[in-house]
Amino acid sequence: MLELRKDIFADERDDNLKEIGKPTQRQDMLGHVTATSVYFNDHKLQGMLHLKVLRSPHSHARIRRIDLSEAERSPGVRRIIRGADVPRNLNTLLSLINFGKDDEPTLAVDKVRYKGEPIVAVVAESQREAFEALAKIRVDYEPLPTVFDVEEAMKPGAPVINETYPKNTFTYHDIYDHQKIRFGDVERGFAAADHILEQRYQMSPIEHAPTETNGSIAAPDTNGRYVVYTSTQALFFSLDTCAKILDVPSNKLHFIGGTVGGGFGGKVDTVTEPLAILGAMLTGRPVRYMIGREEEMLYCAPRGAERIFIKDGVSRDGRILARQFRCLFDSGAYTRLSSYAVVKCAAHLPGPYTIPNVYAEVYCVFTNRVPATAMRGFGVTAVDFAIECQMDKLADLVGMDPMEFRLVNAYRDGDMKAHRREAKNTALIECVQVAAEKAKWRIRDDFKRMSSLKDVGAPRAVVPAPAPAREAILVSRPAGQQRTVYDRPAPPSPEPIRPPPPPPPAQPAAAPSHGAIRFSSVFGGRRR
Amino acid sequence: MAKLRGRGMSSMNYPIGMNLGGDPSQALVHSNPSGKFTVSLSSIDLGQGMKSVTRQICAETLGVPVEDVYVDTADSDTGPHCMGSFASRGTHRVGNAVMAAAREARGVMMEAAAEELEVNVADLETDGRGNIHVKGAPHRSISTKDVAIAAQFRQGRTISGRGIFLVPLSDVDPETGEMSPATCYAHACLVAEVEVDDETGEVAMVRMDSAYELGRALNPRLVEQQLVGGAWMGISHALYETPEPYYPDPSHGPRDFVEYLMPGPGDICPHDISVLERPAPDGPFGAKGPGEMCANPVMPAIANAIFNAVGVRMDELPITPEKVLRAIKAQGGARPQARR
Amino acid sequence: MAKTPVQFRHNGREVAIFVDGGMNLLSALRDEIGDHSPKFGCGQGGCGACTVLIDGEPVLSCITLAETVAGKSIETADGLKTGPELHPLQAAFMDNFAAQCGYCTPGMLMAAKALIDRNPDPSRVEVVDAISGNICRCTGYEPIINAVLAAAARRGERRA
Amino acid sequence: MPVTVKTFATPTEAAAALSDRSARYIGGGTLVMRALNEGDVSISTIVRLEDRALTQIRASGARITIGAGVTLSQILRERELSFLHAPARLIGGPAVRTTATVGGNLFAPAPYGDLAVALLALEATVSVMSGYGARDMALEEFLASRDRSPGAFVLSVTCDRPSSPEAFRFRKVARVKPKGVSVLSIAVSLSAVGGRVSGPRIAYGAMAPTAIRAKAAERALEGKTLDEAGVAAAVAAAAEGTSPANDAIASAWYRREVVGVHLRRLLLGQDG
Repeated sequence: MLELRKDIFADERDDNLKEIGKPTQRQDMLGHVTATSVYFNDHKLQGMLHLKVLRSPHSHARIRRIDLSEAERSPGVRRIIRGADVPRNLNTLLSLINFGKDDEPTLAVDKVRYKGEPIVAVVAESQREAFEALAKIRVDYEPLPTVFDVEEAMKPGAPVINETYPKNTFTYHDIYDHQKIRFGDVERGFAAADHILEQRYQMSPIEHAPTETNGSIAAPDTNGRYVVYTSTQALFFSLDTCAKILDVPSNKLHFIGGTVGGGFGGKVDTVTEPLAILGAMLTGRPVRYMIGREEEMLYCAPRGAERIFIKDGVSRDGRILARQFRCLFDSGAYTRLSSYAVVKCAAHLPGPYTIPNVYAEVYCVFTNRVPATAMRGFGVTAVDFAIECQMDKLADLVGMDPMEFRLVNAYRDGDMKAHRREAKNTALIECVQVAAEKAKWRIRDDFKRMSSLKDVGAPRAVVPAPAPAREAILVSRPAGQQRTVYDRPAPPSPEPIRPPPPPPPAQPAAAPSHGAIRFSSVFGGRRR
Repeated sequence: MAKLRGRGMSSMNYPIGMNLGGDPSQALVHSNPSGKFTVSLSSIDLGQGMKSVTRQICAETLGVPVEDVYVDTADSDTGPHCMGSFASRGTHRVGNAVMAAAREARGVMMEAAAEELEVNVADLETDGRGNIHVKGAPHRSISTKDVAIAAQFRQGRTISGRGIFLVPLSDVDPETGEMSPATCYAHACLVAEVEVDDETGEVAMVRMDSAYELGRALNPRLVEQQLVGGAWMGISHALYETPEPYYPDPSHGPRDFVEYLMPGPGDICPHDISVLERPAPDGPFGAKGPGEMCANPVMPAIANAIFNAVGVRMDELPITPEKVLRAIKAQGGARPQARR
Repeated sequence: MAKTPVQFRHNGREVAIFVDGGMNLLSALRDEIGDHSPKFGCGQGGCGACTVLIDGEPVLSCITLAETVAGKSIETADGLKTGPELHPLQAAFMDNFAAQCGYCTPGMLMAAKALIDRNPDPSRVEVVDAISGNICRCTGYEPIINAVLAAAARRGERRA
Repeated sequence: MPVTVKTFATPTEAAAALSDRSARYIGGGTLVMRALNEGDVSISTIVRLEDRALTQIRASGARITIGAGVTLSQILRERELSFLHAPARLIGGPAVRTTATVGGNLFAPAPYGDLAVALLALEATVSVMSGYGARDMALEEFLASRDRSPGAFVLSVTCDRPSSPEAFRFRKVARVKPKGVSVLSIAVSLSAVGGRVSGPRIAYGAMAPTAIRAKAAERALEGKTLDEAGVAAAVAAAAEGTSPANDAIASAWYRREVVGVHLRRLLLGQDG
């Protein structure tokens, strides 16, 4: 049941509009209930071929030899595609917005870095014949040591997974292995705190599981173009990715989509389109590449796992004085979009609360698992889980009601956030008040009277004095070793678990902050 | 054997649009000769209602009934560039682009109407039912159909408009992380009540109450779809889902919808939702976007409710019966906390 | 490849097609008949997007051997409307906003039809069981359950 | 090689065709069709048997024989088989139950095969057809040997109807409601003489590669009363002799940990 609380923020709205705010029926609903909405797979083309890929059975292995001789003679096979057939067989999705280095092949050539990585594609008259040909491909692997835990992957001497990033971490601003947030001085905050709470949180990967699997149909079109029916969530993003990988002008490709059977972030990666188009180019026939459900579940990018360490300093009266983060994003074997999620995560810290001292380091870490990608709440979901569990523990620690504890620390209009921008248009306080009322959760009257618009600014609006030059340390504690200190924080452990990063090189004044994440237009060429 | 109930809550915000901006979307709006409008986009509708919400934004801006607008999505030959459907950017970014295009088209439509009625454009207004008339003189009126015909065949005008919306890209300071990540944020607070079986570790949802602030709710039914479906996904993320049940050990991954656990229609619980609307200064009619953040508050609220019920902290997702049972045993039994 | 002739009723119409050995009913309907209303969601019998009715009973067309339907009567979501008139289930799904991406909807409708054809006045529990083999990733099921109950009620009124 | 479908009228012909290693017997199709869809190229021949006997249910006194081709929805329509309604209703959704057969369920790998669990507790016998002809064997023996005898298929299952509803109990523990695969399932058939349990038969699903009997728990329950104290010994022995797997649904540890809890609740008639 949903109710609109028109009484709140009423003076900020004009509710007398003719179409806006009306419960109008969806434009696509009739199509849905009559089963006439057209999804990519509902396009039937004459002489359509079927594409299936051979996937690696190993999580990490060198490819010594690929023998296709028997498969090529298999009935119904029209073409077998190898990495060498892909014009530009190395890409990273965000190269379109000039962020990160090309690190992922369309088809693996010398090495496989996760179980299920595509190595060879078979294009055949029927799915059955494609499957039969796949079964006849012989690949000689040399298994390599694997690493599946983010902290193991970051240790010196860990197996190098993705040679583009030899330290198994993505590179930020050309110099750092993580994204920083520095706001105030957490050590000062911890020193002033009555309680310190240091905790570890973990989210496992999550599969998007849309009812329609990823897929596309590519066909030669009139006048030398190719038409592509696709399940993509981002039409031009996929089109430009294909134009780059296939090294063709973007106007040679005509992408049609727009009605998609659920995505949730899992249909951005453009994994089927390049091979379907290449298949159509090499055979001159329409080619369908639809991911099977088992493939989608096991070998298509999930929401990546995250491990999060939080250390908080809180005063007896329930004010959070300092909050320190160490977040490790499990990107799997390739970057995909995790590098972006890391920066979004950093921007989100320390959550919707006003805390004078914040310190964070957020890492994109490579492991030998299926590459991770975007999903609903990308970069925020796991850290919000960690922060809100932590908030509940802190409330418990200081003996406050969890609702009231949040209200005390909630950000309001005019507060300064850790990324050094003023908070505007906030409404956390009102949401807490309404939820409490709705759930008949009793909070005291003075908390009911609080407002996102009242008692704002003043000390909460300034950027606090920075910390003296030292790296604060947050020890990564193994699971089950959660720590609470009731007096003063323990001194930082002598050995930082990561070597301190080198100082940033001097920059010419004119240049933009080096490697700052810089989006050219999606059509823009690469700058580096 | 005991089944113990507990309540927990969480509150949070969520940034609207791609982090740091730099994610443009374009829209084209044009009228056919009888005053029916088409919105051309390359934006994707994957169920969230992109076609429907942009249709309402276009109709409102033009001042015509929603039935007179049709949204055509996702053809790279006819739809101008859009960054894509992700990062809760559809309503905010694409909505703004459609609004800009519709505004331009409306300008031409009003000029054409002014010429037909031989009045000053400034004196005209739309009635939202397909007519344009002189302010204060409803009888001096012309239908949008007649305006379109006149514009097309007599005046030689094209009733059309182009729109783009771009939040300029922000830099990120490598040393401090100073940046401008987003222009507006949605907000939420959710209370979850659960029942925990202290002998099996099974957690059952009892009910949820929530408040979401989403800027203007452009269409309350679409907002409800997102919030109800999103909360279901939140329960699923909290208690069921993962392709790696023994993470970081990658073995035993689910292969199908039977092994990949998600709540069934028999696992859902009542959910009462309040929607608050604090308009975003730069949102289309103040809208933000509910698409992503709706699942997030459920996970910690459930974890906190489990603590309230049996006194164990669940710091790892998903919270399986095994994890709950191990924690209860490690604690030497359930320790119910103060009832809320 | 050896083809086998199969004749059956498709939404009330006699049809005859040739199928490959081992072809499933979903492919037969989509590729040979051209009825795209049943959807491929898994090919494993796990999602229900391909649900059709055979002689009134719900089945998963992706795990049904095409040649076993010879002489039988098959209903798909494509045949739900009578002329321009929506089936009460379709109308109720619209009223209740019971679809988002729409991909599971054809299967949901057929699973629900199998129920209310047999049981005109189902309880909520019976509705939940009827759609329990159909995955929806968007709606959280609640609007779908409400839609099926509403459709049954509406039909009841019609009869009364 | 394309797939060929061969349809036969008699078990003997079907059995002969199944001597080909690339041939598979198809019942309802839930296992074989899925394998084909997923690209299992080891199957090139599908063997179908169209024999009316396969879909018949024959009752004589307490003895009841169920054709292997009887579907789960058929079971649910059959009042004679009300004792099997609980397990049948908890398998798949309605569309799966329309096609899934009794015979097929006996071949389903753990954690599937809940009907086999029920039949095992009822000490059912199965009529198994192979190249050597048809022979009857105890279900327990069949389950133990089924993976070693390719080409064999089931013609029918026979068991005694329980004397009363209390004499046969079934519980399926699943994460997803109302339809989910088993964390584990338990079937108990017992008779009580003067309030004391006699000759209890307890079967588990998902506690071993196939459905198994819980012999230790059975012994511990013999002669006891059905109350907290009476079932305590059986509950304590519940996990004895089991070898559950770690899978996507639950870990072996968890299954062992809770099997006793669910056995106790089943024996005491508690829900949840």
